[in-house]
Amino acid sequence: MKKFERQQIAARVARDIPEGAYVNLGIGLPTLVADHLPRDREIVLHSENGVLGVGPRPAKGMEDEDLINAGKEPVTLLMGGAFFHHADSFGMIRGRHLDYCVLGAFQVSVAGDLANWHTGAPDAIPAVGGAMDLAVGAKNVLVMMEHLTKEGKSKIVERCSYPLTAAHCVNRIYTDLAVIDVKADGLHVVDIVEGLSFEELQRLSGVPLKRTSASKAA
Amino acid sequence: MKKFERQQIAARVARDIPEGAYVNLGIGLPTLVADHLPRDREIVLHSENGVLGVGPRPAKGMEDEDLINAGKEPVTLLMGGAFFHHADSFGMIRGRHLDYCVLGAFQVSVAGDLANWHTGAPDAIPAVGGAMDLAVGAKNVLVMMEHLTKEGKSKIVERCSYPLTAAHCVNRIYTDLAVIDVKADGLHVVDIVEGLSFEELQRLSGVPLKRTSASKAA
Amino acid sequence: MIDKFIATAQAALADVPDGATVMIGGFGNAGMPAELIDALIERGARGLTVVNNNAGNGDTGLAALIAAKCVRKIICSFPRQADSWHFDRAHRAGELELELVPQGTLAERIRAAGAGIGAFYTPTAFGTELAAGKETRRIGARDYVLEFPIHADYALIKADRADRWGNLTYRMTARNFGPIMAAAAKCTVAQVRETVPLGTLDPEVVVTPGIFVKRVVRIASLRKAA
Amino acid sequence: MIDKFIATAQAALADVPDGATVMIGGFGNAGMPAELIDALIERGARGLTVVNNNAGNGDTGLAALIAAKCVRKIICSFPRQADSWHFDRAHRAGELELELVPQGTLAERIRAAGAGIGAFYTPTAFGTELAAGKETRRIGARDYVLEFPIHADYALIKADRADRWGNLTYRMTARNFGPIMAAAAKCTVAQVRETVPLGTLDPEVVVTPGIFVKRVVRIASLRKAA
Repeated sequence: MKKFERQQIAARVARDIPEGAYVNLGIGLPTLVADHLPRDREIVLHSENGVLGVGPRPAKGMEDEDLINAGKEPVTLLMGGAFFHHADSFGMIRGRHLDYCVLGAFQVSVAGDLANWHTGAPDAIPAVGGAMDLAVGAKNVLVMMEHLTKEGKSKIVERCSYPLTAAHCVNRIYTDLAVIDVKADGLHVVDIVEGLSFEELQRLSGVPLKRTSASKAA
Repeated sequence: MKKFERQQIAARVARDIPEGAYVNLGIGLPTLVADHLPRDREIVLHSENGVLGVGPRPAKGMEDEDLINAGKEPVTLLMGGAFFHHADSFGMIRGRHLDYCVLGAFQVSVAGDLANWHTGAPDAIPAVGGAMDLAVGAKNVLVMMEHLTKEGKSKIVERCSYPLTAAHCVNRIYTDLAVIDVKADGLHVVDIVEGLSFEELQRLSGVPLKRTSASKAA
Repeated sequence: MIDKFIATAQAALADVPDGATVMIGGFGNAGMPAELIDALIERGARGLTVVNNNAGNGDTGLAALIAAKCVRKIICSFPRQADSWHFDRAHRAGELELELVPQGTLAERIRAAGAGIGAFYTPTAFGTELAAGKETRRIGARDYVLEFPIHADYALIKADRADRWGNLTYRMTARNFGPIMAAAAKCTVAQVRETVPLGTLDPEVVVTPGIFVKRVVRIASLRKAA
Repeated sequence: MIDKFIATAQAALADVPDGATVMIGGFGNAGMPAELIDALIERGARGLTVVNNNAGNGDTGLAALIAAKCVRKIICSFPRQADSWHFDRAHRAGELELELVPQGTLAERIRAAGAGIGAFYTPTAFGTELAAGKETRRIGARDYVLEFPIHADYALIKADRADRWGNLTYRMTARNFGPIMAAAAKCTVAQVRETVPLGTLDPEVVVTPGIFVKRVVRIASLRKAA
């Protein structure tokens, strides 16, 4: 078995985003998705600090400190983009106008609960940012994460042990081992990395998975 | 006694509005105030349909149907004006950013309750517009009205018999007979029309009035 | 390629079903999407709930929609006008339900729908008959009334310029309810004076970003004096 | 004549008292009113409650205000950053209270203050520890948390251009919290790159009307690359 690389996971997410979608890419791993969006599809990227139509990183020396994304990295603006203030930006999110958001995660539960903002460690200073708004607001919440922790434990869990970001919000999980849909009746495996059997994925995940007709090696 | 004319009442209101004030003039009688604002004071007029810096009526033939006030009359825009949408406009009102609004009234009670939107007649179709928002929102609510009904009854009353616009909202009343402040301890007469005694005003009003050191013939 | 331009008002409203909730922008003639309303009348959907500041005046626009017996209910702040005879007649005949809402509460309820707010407390109308039966709450030193969002199936608005992504600008006080209605409806249809190539509209100046707009129809109507 | 221009940042903040609630605009460096924060440090008011998206980073700006021991409490969404050491130290030492608010709820609470909303129900944070102890309510098919406005005594924001009435425009994503903070504070102080004669700003393009702004200071700072 050869696990999906980060760029492969990002490319797999990008494949699922259709023409015309309004999409927010969370800080960290999800930002990689931008590089894989097919050039023949117009997809409008939103950043919660008040911009639609986010374009690629500017060339060295062309950065402008007034044009950044939610990760505070310099970006550019595409033709057709627009600026607005923070309340309007989060109105868009909370008001269910975004078709997709892509978020990183510590854990996702079988019920689609998401934990991605706080380890819950007693001395940790928590920081939440826009994660809770995106998790409740986007029409489709896609999660990108490694399937297993460094200790080899599944990040897909019966119940999240970390503090929740939002309950029942995740629609699809993309990991280095599989693509899994979260549905009312449980977790449906869509793709499995080549060389990994459904049974082995089931064993590693430790929560019940369903094999669907669509389940196939990617 | 010679009652104040409508234009005199409007002029009297205008005298009380200081430089730099943000002001909304209600539909009807209050719109007359605009013509009396001293030219040497900069006062910014707001209209609830999304404009600050309302200027005078345009010259005949220069009207633009996209530039109107809340009374749907054509207006102009002063230098320094700005446009915004309806939620922002009423946010300004409700959020207590207007220094003054001037409203017409059917009745004002001794407690400062205002009735100005509905006669309560059983077959009347009511229409409220922005009156309730202005009455609760402006820092100072000024009322312009005739002192007496056509039947000679006082419009300043112990309790409003017409449906309320808002309770405890009126700060000052300008009538064709007097100028009266509404305070926690009752109604204080500021001005009386020439030739009318305090006692006669008291008799006509039918509610307790206080004579203040400032009470004087206008 | 994203292309929200549609050739005709009729095509843009061809799927409005009976019973839909339809927001209609405008305050007086400013921002009134006259040609879209005509197309809605032509479409002939019945039992509509209409959200507008007024309830129609004269014999055109919303008044004509009422006259055509398309409307079951109106949510508005100022129905009664000197020339609101179609509304007056239908309402008095019991054919047309009225929900009267203070103008600022109307605007905020529409805004709340677009912004995903479940309900909010406003000081407006507290202690009046328009708050009768509503939940109230004292917060700090003031009394408030609980109000709920107004969502719509369609919003019909009039803007000034649009690009093919549906970004909109408005013209003076024609802006009024347009931006908040655009965000509150599942399907927002904008009639515009002018369509422009993508990249023409200054991103600082776009008032309604295209995310809120599904369909754009250019109506090269003459601007009339008010 | 209305003239909101003030010569220096120091003069614009000379009356900030101990214990004031101060909103500070900006998201990263975009829209951060650096010179106003410096003037606030110089002013030396203590016991401040600061509202900002973050809790300072590096050794300048809000971090310097914390290092100067002016701040008693911070209301923000994202305090912990790689270089938020001044916040981290003061918070761990128990000198600095933290109210952690999801970013959209922070924005909406600020907006509610400016718009006179008494409280609102948001779906954000329902069922999480950030909603612990808060009132909740099921509305339709969703669960919501009740949230209250954040009012401020001062808002310190950075805009791009201003006229003497205090009308403001912003530059790209430097807009962020500026417009909503301007409306939520009793006294809003804007630092701007450029002041222009009245009538220069297109009325369609003014983002913050002067009604929300008390004082304007021109700071001809160089724009740094991010």
